Parts: sequence; structure tokens; C-alpha cells
Amino acid sequence: ERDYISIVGSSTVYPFSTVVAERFGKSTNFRTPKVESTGSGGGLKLFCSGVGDATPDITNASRAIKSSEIELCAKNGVTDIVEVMIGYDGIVFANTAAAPHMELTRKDMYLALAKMVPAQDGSDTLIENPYKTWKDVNPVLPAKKIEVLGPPPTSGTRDAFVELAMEGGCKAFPFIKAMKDSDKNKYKAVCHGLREDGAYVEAGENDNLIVQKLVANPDAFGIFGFSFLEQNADKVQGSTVDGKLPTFDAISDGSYPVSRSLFFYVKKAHVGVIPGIEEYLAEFTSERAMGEEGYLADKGMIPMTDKERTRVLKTVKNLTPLAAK
Amino acid sequence: MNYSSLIIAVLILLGGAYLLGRNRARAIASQGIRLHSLPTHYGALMALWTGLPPLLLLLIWGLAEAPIIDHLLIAQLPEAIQQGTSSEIQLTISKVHNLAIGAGIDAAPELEPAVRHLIDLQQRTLLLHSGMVLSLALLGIALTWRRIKADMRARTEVESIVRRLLFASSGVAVLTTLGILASVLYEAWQFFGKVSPFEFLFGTTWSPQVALRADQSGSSGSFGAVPLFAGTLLISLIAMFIAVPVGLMAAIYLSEYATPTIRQYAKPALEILAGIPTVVYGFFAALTVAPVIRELGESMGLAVSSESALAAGLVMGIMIIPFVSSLSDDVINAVPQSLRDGSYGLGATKSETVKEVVIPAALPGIVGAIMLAVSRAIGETMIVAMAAGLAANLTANPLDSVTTVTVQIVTLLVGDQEFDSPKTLAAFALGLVLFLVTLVLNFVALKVVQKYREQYD
Amino acid sequence: MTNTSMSTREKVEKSMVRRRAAEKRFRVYGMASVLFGLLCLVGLFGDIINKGASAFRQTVIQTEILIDADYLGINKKADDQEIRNADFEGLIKQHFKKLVQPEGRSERRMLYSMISAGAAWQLQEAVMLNPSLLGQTMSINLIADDDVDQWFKHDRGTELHNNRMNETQVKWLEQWIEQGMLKTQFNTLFFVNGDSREPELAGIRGAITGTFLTLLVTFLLSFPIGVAAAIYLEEFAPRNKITEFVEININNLAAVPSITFGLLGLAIFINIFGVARSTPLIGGLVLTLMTLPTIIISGRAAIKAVPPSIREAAFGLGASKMQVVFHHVLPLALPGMLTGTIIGMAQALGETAPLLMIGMVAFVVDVPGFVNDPSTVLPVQIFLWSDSPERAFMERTSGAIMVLLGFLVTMNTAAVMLRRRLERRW
Amino acid sequence: MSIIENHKTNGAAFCENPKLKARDVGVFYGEKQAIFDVSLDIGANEVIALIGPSGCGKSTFLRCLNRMNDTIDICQIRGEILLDGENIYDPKVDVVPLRARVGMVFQKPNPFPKSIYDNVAYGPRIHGLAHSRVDLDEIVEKSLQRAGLWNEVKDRLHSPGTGLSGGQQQRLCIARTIAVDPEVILMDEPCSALDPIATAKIEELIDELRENYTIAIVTHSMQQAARVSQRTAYFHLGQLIEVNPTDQVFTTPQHTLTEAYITGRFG
Amino acid sequence: MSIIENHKTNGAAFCENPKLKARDVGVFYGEKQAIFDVSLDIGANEVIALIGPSGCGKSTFLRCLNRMNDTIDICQIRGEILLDGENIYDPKVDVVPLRARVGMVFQKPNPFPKSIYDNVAYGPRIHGLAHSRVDLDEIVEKSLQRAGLWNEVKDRLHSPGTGLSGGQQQRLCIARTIAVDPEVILMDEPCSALDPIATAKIEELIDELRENYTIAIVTHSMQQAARVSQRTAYFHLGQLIEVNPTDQVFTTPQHTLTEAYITGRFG
Ligand SMILES: Nc1ncnc2c1ncn2[C@@H]1O[C@H](COP(=O)(O)OP(=O)(O)OP(=O)(O)O)[C@@H](O)[C@H]1O
Ligand SMILES: Nc1ncnc2c1ncn2[C@@H]1O[C@H](COP(=O)(O)OP(=O)(O)OP(=O)(O)O)[C@@H](O)[C@H]1O
Ligand SMILES: [Mg+2]
Ligand SMILES: [Mg+2]
Ligand SMILES: O=P([O-])([O-])[O-]
Repeated sequence: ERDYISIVGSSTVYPFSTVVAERFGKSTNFRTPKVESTGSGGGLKLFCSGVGDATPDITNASRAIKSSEIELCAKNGVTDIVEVMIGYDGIVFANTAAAPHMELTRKDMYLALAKMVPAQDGSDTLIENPYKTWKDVNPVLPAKKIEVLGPPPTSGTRDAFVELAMEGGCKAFPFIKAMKDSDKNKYKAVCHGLREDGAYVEAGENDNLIVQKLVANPDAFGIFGFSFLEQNADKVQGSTVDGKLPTFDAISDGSYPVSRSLFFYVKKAHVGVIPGIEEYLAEFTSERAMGEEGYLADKGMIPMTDKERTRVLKTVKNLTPLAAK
Repeated sequence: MNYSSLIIAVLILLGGAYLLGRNRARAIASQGIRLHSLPTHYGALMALWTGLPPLLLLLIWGLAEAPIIDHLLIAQLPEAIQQGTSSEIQLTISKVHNLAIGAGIDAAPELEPAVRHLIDLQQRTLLLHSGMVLSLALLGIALTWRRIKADMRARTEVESIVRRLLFASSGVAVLTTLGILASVLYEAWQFFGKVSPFEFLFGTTWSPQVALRADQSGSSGSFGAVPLFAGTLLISLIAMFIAVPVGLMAAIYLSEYATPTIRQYAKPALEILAGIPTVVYGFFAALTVAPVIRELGESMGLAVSSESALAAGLVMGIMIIPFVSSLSDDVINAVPQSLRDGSYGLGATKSETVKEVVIPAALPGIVGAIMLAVSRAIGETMIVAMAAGLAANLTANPLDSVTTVTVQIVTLLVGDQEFDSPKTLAAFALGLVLFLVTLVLNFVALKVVQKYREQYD
Repeated sequence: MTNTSMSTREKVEKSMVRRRAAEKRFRVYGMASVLFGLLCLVGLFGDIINKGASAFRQTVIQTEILIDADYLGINKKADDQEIRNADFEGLIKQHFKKLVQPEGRSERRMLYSMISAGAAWQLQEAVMLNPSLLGQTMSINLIADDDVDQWFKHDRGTELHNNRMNETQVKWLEQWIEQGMLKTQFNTLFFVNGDSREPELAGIRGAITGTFLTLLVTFLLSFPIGVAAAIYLEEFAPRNKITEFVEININNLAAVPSITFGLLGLAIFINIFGVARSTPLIGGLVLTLMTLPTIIISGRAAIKAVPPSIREAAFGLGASKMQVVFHHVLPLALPGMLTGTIIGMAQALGETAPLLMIGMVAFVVDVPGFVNDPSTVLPVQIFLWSDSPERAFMERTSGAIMVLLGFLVTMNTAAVMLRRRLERRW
Repeated sequence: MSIIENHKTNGAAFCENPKLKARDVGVFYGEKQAIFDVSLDIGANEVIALIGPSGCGKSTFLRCLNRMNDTIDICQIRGEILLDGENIYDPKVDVVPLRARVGMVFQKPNPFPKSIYDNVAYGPRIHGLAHSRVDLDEIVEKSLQRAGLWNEVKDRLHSPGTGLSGGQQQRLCIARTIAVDPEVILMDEPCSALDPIATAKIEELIDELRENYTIAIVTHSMQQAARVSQRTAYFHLGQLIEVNPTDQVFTTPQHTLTEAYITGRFG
Repeated sequence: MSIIENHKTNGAAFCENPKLKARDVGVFYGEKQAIFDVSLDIGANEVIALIGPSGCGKSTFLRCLNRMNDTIDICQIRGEILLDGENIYDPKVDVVPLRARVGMVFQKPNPFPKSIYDNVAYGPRIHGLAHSRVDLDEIVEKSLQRAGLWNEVKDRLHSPGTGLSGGQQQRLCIARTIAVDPEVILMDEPCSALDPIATAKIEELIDELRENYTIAIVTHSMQQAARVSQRTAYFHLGQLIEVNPTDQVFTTPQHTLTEAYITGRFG
């Protein structure tokens, strides 16, 4: 007999989802929703486990739902799922503010962090990554040891980083790009494989910890979400990627190349059963929350363009389920 | 009456039953008849029969009430919904519940009968189950009252009930084990359908990154768990290297050397170390200890990775000190003074007495304490995740970064996952294997203790 | 023979140099170990207190504000719902706009971002309590935004500063400081509020209550069951393969990674028995399973340490097994059992991982009233805050850790005092 | 050793009015046999002394008589022991009332880590022998008096029993046993820690108790055996060599081993 | 009680060639005084018997002589005790070699939870008395033989000492003490758990030891005191009433209390 909204899912969306939940709880007569941080996959698993008040009404995700998950949902009687995109999360590559600022290209990142890189002789062969310092990668960079603290394979942030930064970099090599058509698997392996010789350090999912580790170790770089950069601008600085600094505007207009979309999914069947779901959706998609100057932007979420938002608003208003799209 | 007031009512009845039983027995005894057992035994028996069945009923009722009510509700739903799928029914019932408490959803006239029925049902069941519970309690009183006779073996009966309760308690541990096995076995089984157990157990590369999304990298991932076990071993060894000597020496100092006042304060102070949240230790290891180690190592010309097994192990060692110190202190304290006297009387120094007489006498308990500490070290996650990283290196160098089984379990289960991908299932397989490995370890430890256990007195 | 005797004495004397040194060393090792442990404790505490002490103070802006009934569109007879719907936020914005006269949209935004969202709720609450304030000017300490709070407490006058306060804002702040408007006060909200996403409004009351309820469930289940199991296994169980298996099993459970208990709780309690997620009840059940092995193992060690002669004496008087156990063995073993309980409960108090699986790693604003209300616990709160981007959550994390440690110390002190009363050497 | 192989107990192992009857009792500690086929009657209202060299099994045999051996895991018993004609090793028998009827004083004093008062009051309490506090006080006082300890401890009844001297502890244990008012009392060297005066008191007590109770006493003192017992049983390496009226054992022992032992020419 | 107030010890408390001298020794357990101003010499190569009713302070006094009382927290000592003229309570004195020189056998046998062999070898090992395994074997065997235990345990030297019978345990403790080859041996009722034969062996041992050692023995057996000791000290309620050559004490006791005690007319 649950009379409050139950939300699960992504730890990346959690900070945004909770602000909305709190405002919603304070400004309406409904109880404040309960928001669990379970990770995108964990959230979807719970979400898809069935309908009824023992299951969550909404799940947050830092990636789009997968077809296998839609099938699982369907198998358990969860059919009408409404997808709501909420904005973007920039992924930054940063080091301590005390050290010199870095200007990188995606190619540099690829060469510095990939497991397999093109041989230095310029031939179209791949070798184990031999680079020890940034200077080895690109002569204009400083001769500092490559040491990058980043999220583990299970993290959505890492997926996005690998896909957007690394793959973007490896595409710069024509013979690798060609692989995409000939041997897709190999292409992915080459572009997405991070080195495992200690240059890339898997450092858990606590981004604050990474920030503080960077402060303690001037040589190290870290990969984490934009909001942490914003809040710690005195301690760490975001490296330029392909000539773009990770700023609010650059991410929002899409010119900063490494960012990903954030979503949540609503169980349509619960609307009208669990009180307040529609009102929560309304709050989330309102101008004061999601708008360009909304409070979500204050919390570090990068808002969508107006066009995108109009589409989202329509979906929410009609509660258009996924399949019907 | 709601649950808590019912429980209180039963407890009051139970107390009354005790007095009643005891007084009845006393009354019989005062007629000069010799009782089989003490009056208090009759009281206790009466209390047990008064309290246990109703509390058991309450428990079962609590578990069964919701499904039964829901079942009864279905009959009241509109035909159309009754014909629907089970999820539709489920939803409607949720809705009826929320309507019944007036939780602010739009009213639905077709559900009105069901809502009224629910409110009615809830009132009636409340009455019913309070009635049943209380009458069961009274029944217990009445029946036991009639049974109380001089030759009734109240003590034997009480003891056999208590014995069963004790037995059931130890059964909880076994059930937990079965539960754990049950909750990991299915998924582990599925995992071994996808990855060969041989590769899993003997493979030396751990890289669980398999495609979670259709458009993700297609590398098949490798699931060789050896580096994880090696990492667990390495970190636990480092932790034990700190915790065992420090903990044991602290225990010895506190129980044999320190003044009672020092012991009185130092022992609980050390125990606090066990309760500091592991997040705090994690920060401490990652931000205080690790940089120090790195700088020290680098000043000596050693290559130290910024996330080292050493940092995590050291801090974990600190955390488990109290497991060794406090539990050992207790067993050391329990060694009879006469043994110490025997040794002192021969001219042994305190340290000789401790090493030769006290420790051997307390050995089983000390080994138990150490095993508990080892267990805790093996099971610890947060510190390693924060300070030793997640990279599965197969190395014996404490200055390298390693990862442990538990850290992998947690990252696999907490990070992004997919219910049927080997990446997620691997967590369950790891859990199962870890469970079996520690089982063997404990078996060995038990055998060792049995061999060396020496009874004193 | 006198010769031999002399030589014995000489031998002893000769050995004394070495042994005295060994004795001294041993003693020093012991003392060093205790000191090491205590130093670690002091170091950790010092670090936390150093980081977290400032969490107990909150920056406020003292101001005289007119509660403009017309602007709010409500009158003195307004009910709570109407008051709730009134735009207090706008009122505050109006007020501050008048105060500093920002130029243009961006400066207005800067200004508004300096006042906490809680300020509007503060006013709202004041009016709800006392509708007669409508239309009057009241003096109130409005909560400042966390960025202002951080700036005022830590960054004022330093170069190093995350650019969350720009020059204009600093100018206004300096002005307020001059006027005596900006000051810090004891952070009561930290203790009376539930969780919030606004650091300046975030409090630990919900987490503390959740922790208390969770630990209560844990203790009420694990202590009796643990003690009973220890007694059964040590005193009643027949010595055979099965007992041995159970013993190994329990030892093994202690090594099971805590998250596994979360999986178990999810599979058994939530999925089969239908216990609600995210409640102290399910948390307590899971932590009970985790704590039990510690209590059972230490309990058994304590029972083993009771000398057999005491049992014999009681048996010889015709005490039944049960009486021997409950009258003699248990009282002597209780201190040891308490130690296990103290450590086990302390461990439960600091645990996060298993709670992840059962939905306690959650944002819960309302303070739980009973064991079946959604709630979170202190370590989880700490874990969540420590992973929040807002800088101000850092000191609150440490503040919450201090509270947790306070909780721990209180809990341990009670248990330790009990243990001390029960302890005796024989 | 060959002299005692396939032995038969000499003398009169059986008596007319037996309270306790042991029949072919054999006791094993694991592999090791400590008692071999002992058959012996202990008559009502008699004091029987068990004597024999150290380690011959006196304590072991004594412990069989109230099933105290049950508490030693590795201890196994064969044969039967009948108390008032009922086999105490019958599975139906409850050891609790049995031990209340057959009390025991142990070789090593083992007071509970409780107060002196509580040590003595424990038995009466668990058996419900006192109906009121006053009753209990009386039982405690009387028992302590009979054990000759009252004067020494009456001012500190509530200080711990473990703080007493060795002899005081032993007397406390005796007081504790008689407080339960058993029918049979088994005493394992009750006076070994006692001075002559205390010993005399205990011997007096034994004499006094004999009127109503049956007593088996293990002692190393021939004099004591001679003073207090009516019959004496001589054990050797787990075998019951000879049982006879006490004066007869000490004046005209039947078996050479008995003779060797009592004249101290042994070994 | 008035008869012993402000007492002076009767007889010859001092001797010519004292090994140990106690001067005005008073012992307190917390508030309670257990020994009152005892002054007594124990001569070299003599056996002194300490007798007296249970609880009179014999054990307490004995434990003062090698500072075993140090291990009891609440125990406080006044006065001085000199070993070969040196005050053993001097803060400079190390109790460890002191206790090696003044060995002790306790009233309750307390074997270590180790093997029989290790029980005996413990002392020589820690004091470094044996240079080799063979040496040690020899010491162990000799000590066990002297304590009359060798034959009974020689086949199970490596089984635990706690599995022995009461008397065997006591002899093991004696063997353990003499293995350290102390100058003074303090024995607290060493034979109380022993049968006459074992007792005789221990008495023989005491006789033999006397040639080289000084021995103080607490006993409840007048006969034993008479057999083994040269002088006898009679304690009463913490006071040393009388010290005299043993035969004199038993034939012509000086003090009425002594007389009452030895004739058993006491109390
Ligand atoms: N718990 C035990 N485990 C193994 N053997 C034992 C145990 N108790 C006694 N024994 C052995 O059984 C034999 C008989 O022992 P028991 O204690 O009955 O001797 P006893 O006649 O009482 O000797 P004492 O006069 O020295 O007390 C001895 O050889 C002893 O070592
Ligand atoms: N640890 C202690 N704490 C308190 N009082 C004690 C302690 N040990 C002994 N006493 C008391 O000191 C007095 C002397 O005790 P002690 O053990 O010296 O007597 P004893 O002469 O050896 O008697 P016994 O022949 O019975 O062994 C007794 O009254 C005893 O109760
Ligand atoms: Mg015996
Ligand atoms: Mg004594
Ligand atoms: O928790 P995430 O799925 O957003 O990484």
C-alpha cells in the first residue's frame, strides 16, 4: 500500500532526480518520492520486474533502455514505458589546478589510453600501447607520465567516454575507420579497449574521491562528470578537448564532444494508481526545473535545446509509450 | 488493535500467565504436596504456552494477511478487470488500496464497491486476528492451568521447549547459508553456462567488459578469476600483518600489563575502530596513506602505483585490530589465574608466562578471533575499492594496484548491469566461489584448532 | 651438589640479562600496539573533526522583510494549502532585488542564487504558524545558499576559491557583512531536517532515526538468536559431523562479503516474504544475518573459556543442563558475548554495501516513524553525501561521520559499562 | 601386573540392604579403560571408604555413581548401577533428580564465582527446598555450621566464595552439597585440604549424616578411613581388589596388594 | 580471642644460620588483615613445617616468601623478608630470579595445559638450565623420578598434563618445581591429594632435598610435620603463635592454643 512515488536507477541521474523529488514534495500535497541509487542497469532490472506497488514507478538511466530490457519488461507485464530524456551530462578530462593546463585532442586520448594503437612506423599494424609519457603521444604535450584515474567498466560514464572520446580519436586513423565496415568487432575492440598496464587506473565510482586524488597527485588526470568540475573549479581544471573547454555552453550546444544523454522511464500503468506521478513529471519537465536557467542546470545538468525539450514535453503530456514512437 | 499494541497485550498476558502458573504451583505446594519442579518452572511453562503460539500466529498472519486480503478483493472488482491479466489485477488492487487511504488519486466509481469492501475487510480482519491472537493466549493459559499438577514435569517441559528454541536459533545460521547458496546458485549456474568453469577458476586475465549494449564493443571479455583471488590474498595478508601482531600484543598488554583503569578505557576505545564507517577508512587510505606511501616509495626509487595494495591493506589492518584485540583479550582474561601463578612460581617472567602458558591456553579463542578478523578482511569492500583500485593485476607486489573478489562483486552489481550478461552473472559466480573457498579455509582452521585445543582448569 | 646449585643460580642470573630485555621489549611492543591503535583512532577522529566541525555552523542573512499579503495573494484566513501555493520565493526575490538593485537579468540570477531555496520555506512556515504576520514586516535569519555559506566560512579573503562566487556577488556580500547582515549561527537544521539536495537544508534526523530503528531490529534479533545459537552449539549440540559442519558454516558466514547478505535479503525477504524495500525492518533483517556470525563465534569462544569445574560443581548439585547453562555458564560468558555484540553492532552501524541491494541507498526526506517506513541510515547518508558534487556536502559528510561516531561511542559505552559489571577473573 | 589379571574381588562386595548397587561397571576414557568390571554394593546408612593408590580410578568410580561422568565427552560406561533398585543409566532416568539425591563433593574445591551465601543457597534454590528467604537463610546457616565454616564466614556471607582459603573453599563445597539434603553423598577426598580440626569436624559430620544418609568417601588417609567408615574398598589400577569391613581390611587384609598398600610397602 | 591479642611469638622464631628471615610481616587483603607481625627465620638446609587451622594464613605467609602475593591486586605487604640477607621486597629486586631461587608448589595442583614433558621442561627451558635436548630429557626424567611419577607417566610423556588424576597432577607440579633446582622450596600442602605411598615418596624426597635446600612446608597432617620437619611453626588467625623444634612442639607445646590444636581439642 504505497502512497508515494518510488524511483530507482542511475547514480548519475540521482542528484537531479532528487532535487526534483524534493521540490515536488515541498510544493505539493503529495509525499516526497523515494529515490534509490541503484545504477542504470540495476534500476531497469527492478523496474522491469513487474507492476504493482512493490515495483518502482520510475527508473533513471544514464543510457537508453536496451531491447533486451524492453523484452524483460514485457515478459513481466510492464508494457507501456514512457521514455523521458532530461538533458546531458558532460564528461571531463581534468587535472589539478596546480599543474599546467592540458590541451588535448581525442586522438591524443586514444593514443594515450588505448590498449592497442597503430605502430609508430606509420604502417597499418596495431601494437600494444608503448607510450609512457604524454610527450611520447604527442610532442607538443609535456613529458609527464601518463596516469589517468577513471571509472570501472561497469560505469556508464566509462561507456560514454570510451565511445565518444576514444572512438572519436581512433577514427582519425583511416585504416581503423575502415575496419568499422570490414570487421566491426575488431574495430570496437581497438577503439574501446583501455590499456591495462597501469596507465589507466580504475578508481571506483566516487567522483569526489577522484577529484581529491588529483589534488594529491599533480601528474594524474581524472575522468568524471561535469558537475564535479563545476563544483571544484578551484581545485581541478578541465582539459581542452579538440579545442573546446568543457563549459556549460560548449556542452549544451554540442561543440564539446564528450557528453551523453540522461533519461528516465515511467511505468504508464502506474499513473493513476500511485498518487502524484503526473505531477512529478510536470515538475521535472517544467521550465523552472529543466529550463535553461532551471534549478537542474544549477546542479550541473546540461539542459537540452528548446527543440528537444518541446518534443519531450509532448511525450510527457501524452504519456506516449516507447513502442508507439 | 495494531501489531505493536497486540504484541504488548500478548506480553502482558505472558507476564500474567507466569505469575498465575507460579502461584498455582505454590498453592499446590503449600498443601504439603511435593512438586516435581520449582514453582517458577510452572510459571515459565505457562508463560511460554501463553506467549509462543500467539506470537507465532502473529508472524504467520503478518506474512499471509496481504495476499489473502488481496485475494478477497479480486472478487469485488468489476468483471472486466477480473478477466484481465494478472498485472492488471495487481494494479487495480494497488489502486483500490490507495483509494481506500484517500491518497489523492482520481476517484474511480467502478472501484467503489471494492474500496468499501477493503475498508470493511481491514476492520474485520483486525478484529478477527486480534481476537484470535488473544484467545490463543487465553487458551494457552487455560490449558496449562489445567495441566498443572504436582507430578507434572514442568521443568523438563520448559527445558525441552527452550532447547528447541536454542536449536532453532542455531538453525538460523544454517538457513542463512542455504539462503545464500540459493540466491547465488541459479545465477552462478547460468554464468558457468556461458563461461567455462575452468577458464573462470584458472584463467589469469580478468576483464569483464563485455558488450552491454548492442552497439558497444564486442570483445568477448575474459573471466579468469585468479588475479582477484591473488589480490584478495595479498590485501588480506597485509591486513593480517598489521592486525594480528598489533591486536594480539594490545590484547596481551591490556589483560596482563595495563592497570585496570587503562584497560577499562583503552579496550572500548580500540573497539571504536571496528565501527568507523568503511567510507571513512576508504578516504583515509586513498587520500592520506596512499600518497605517503607513494612519496616514500618514490624517494627510495621504487615504482609505486598511486593505488596500492599496501595502502588498502594497512588501513584495513587498522580497522580489524579490535577484532583481534578485544576478542583475544576476553579469552586471555578467562585463563585461570592459577595457571599464571604456576608459571610465576617457577620464576617465569610475565612475557614468558604469556607466551608459554597463557597464549597456548587461550589459543582456540585467539584463533577464532583471528579467523573472524581474516574473514572481515576478505569480506571488506569499500577500502579496497577506494584505495587499491579496481584493476585486476596478477602480482605479488604490494606497491601495485590490485583488486579483490568482493570489490568486483560490488562493482559488477552496483554498476551498470544486465540481468543475463555474463558480466553481471560473474558477480554471483564470484560470490559462490568465494563462499566455497572460505568454507575450505575454515574447515582447515577448525581442524587445526581441534588438534591444538587444550582444556585447562 | 652445592656447586650445582650455585651454578643453577648463576645460570638463572646469566639468563636474566636476556630475559629482562625480552620482557622489556615485550612490554614495549604491547604498549606500542595499544598506542598505535589509539593513535589511529585519534588521527581519524582529528581528521574528521577538523573537516566536519564547520558543518555545525550555518551562514544566515538577517533581514527585515515585509510579508506582502497582496503580493502573495492570500489573506489571514488562508488555509495551509493556500499558503503552500503562495509564491514566497517571489516575495524574497522582490525583497532582495530592492535591497541591492541588481542590473539586468544575469545579475538578478546571481543575486537569487545566493539565497537558499529553504528561505521561502522558512517564510512559509512562519506564516503558517502565525498567519497574523501577513502584511507585517518581520525580522528573520534567512538561510544563505551553500555557496555563500562556503565562501563566508572558508573562502572569504582567500585567492583560492571555486568560482561559484563572482566579483559582483562578493561585493554584495562584503556590503552585507558591513551591515552586520551576514553571520553564522548554530546549524539546527542539520539535526532536525531529513535529507535534502540543498546542502544548507540537508539534515541527518531521518538517517539517525533510520539508524536507530535499523539497529534496534538488528539487536533485538541478533543478540538473542546469536547467544541462543552459541549456547546450543557449545552446550547442547551432540559432537558430530553435523555440528562440525554447522560450526564451519558459521565461521564461513563471517567471511561472506556483506553485499551477499544484501542479495540474500533481496531474494528471500523482499521477493519471497514481501517485506517492503528501503525500510529499517528489511535493513535490520539483513544486518542481523551479517552480525549473527560475529556474535555466535565470540559467544562460543566465551562459553569455551568457562572452566569445566564450575559446570561440574553445578551438575554435582543436581542442576539440570539448562540450569547450569543459564545460572553459571552464561553469566561468566556474557562479557565475551557482549564484546562480540559490540563489535558486530559497530560493524552493522558502519555498513553500506548490503543496504544497496535492499533499497536503503535512497533519497528519503521524511523522517521514518516506525520500522516499516522508508528510510536510510547514517553510513548510507555519508556514502551518498560523499559522492555529491556540491562542495558543501564535504563538510556535512564529515559532520555526519562525527554524529555517527557519537552514536557509536554512546552505544559502546552503554555496552562496555554493562560488560565491566559482568566481568570477573577466577 | 599379572597378579591381578582376571581377578575376582575379594571379600564381601555385596551387602544386605544396599542403597546403591554397581554391577560389572567398566569405564573408558576414549580408548583407555580406567575401571574394570567393578561390582560393589553400598549399603543404606553406611559409610564406605574407597582407597587405593593415586590414579587407580577411585574418583572415576565415584563419579559413575551419580553420572557425573556424563559430563566428560570421551567417557564411556558399561554395566549397571542401581539406586534403590533402579538403574540410573536407564535412558528414562532424569539425571537432575538423580544428582539431587546423590550429591558430590569434588576432589578440587570448585566454588562458584558467586558469593558464599549464593554458593550454598544455589542447590536449595534450584530444587525449591526453601519456601521463603528466611527458610533459605536458615538452610545456608545450618549447612555452613555443619561444615564447620559458619564462624569464619558469617561476617562476609556476601563476599565471593573464590576469595576463601583452600580449606575454607573445600568446606564451602561440603556445605553446598549437604544444603541439598541428598540421600547419598559422594565425597572425593573431602578433607585433603583441611586441617585436623576441620577434618575432625567433617568426620563428625559424616558420622552424624550416616544416620540418615549413605556415604561413599575417597580418602588417602588410612586413619580417616578407619575412623569414619564401616566398610573399605581397595582399588588398584582400575580393579576392585578387596572389599571388607574396615577393621578387617586394616587388620587382616585378604589380598596381598591390599596389605602392601596399607602397610605402605607398596610399589 | 583475647588470649592472643598483643601476642609475642613463643619459642625460637630465630635461628643461627637463616636462609630466609621474615621480620614483622603483615599482610592485608584489601581492608582485611590476614597476617599480623610475623617474624620468623627459616634456616639453611632445614625443613620447617607451617601448621595451623584452615584460613589462619599459612598459604598467605608462604606466598609472601617468594612474592607470589604480588599477583593478587588487593594484596598489600608490610615488614621485610630477607633471602640471604637481602630484602626481597626491595624495589630493586627482580622477582623473576627470586622465584627461580624460591620455588613453590601450590595447594591446588595447577598443571599447564601442555604435555607432561613440557610441564616439567618449562622451568629449565625458560631459565636456560639445559644446554641440549639430552640435558633437558635428563632433567625431566630425574625430576619426575624424584617426584615419584616417572613410572606412571613415562609412556605418555607427551600426553597432556591435565589428563592426569588429582594426585598425579600434584606430583607433576612438584616435579616441575624441583626441575628448576631452587634453593628454597615452598610447599603448600603438597601431599594433600596423595595416597600414602606417593606421600611417602614425597616425604623421602623432602628428606633428600634437605641436604642442599631449604624447605618450608604447609601441612595439615601432624604426622607428616613430625616425620619431615626439624622445626614447626604454629599459626593462628594470622598470628605466629609458636615456633619450636618439631618434637618439642608435638610433645611439649608452649602455648595453650598450640596444644589445643595438636591434640585436636580445638574450637
Ligand atoms: N578426563 C580424563 N581423561 C583421560 N583420562 C583420565 C581422565 N580422568 C582420569 N583419567 C585417568 O583415569 C585413571 C583414573 O583416574 P582417577 O581420577 O579416577 O584416579 P584417582 O583414583 O581418583 O586418583 P587420585 O587419588 O590421584 O585422585 C588415571 O589413570 C587418570 O589418568
Ligand atoms: N585472594 C584473597 N582475597 C581475600 N581474602 C583472601 C584471599 N586469599 C586468602 N584470603 C583470606 O586470608 C585468610 C588466610 O588465607 P590462607 O589462604 O592464607 O589460609 P590457609 O592458612 O592457607 O588456609 P587453608 O589451610 O585452608 O589453605 C583467610 O581468611 C582467607 O579467607
Ligand atoms: Mg581422584
Ligand atoms: Mg592454604
Ligand atoms: O549509475 P550509472 O548507470 O549512471 O553509472
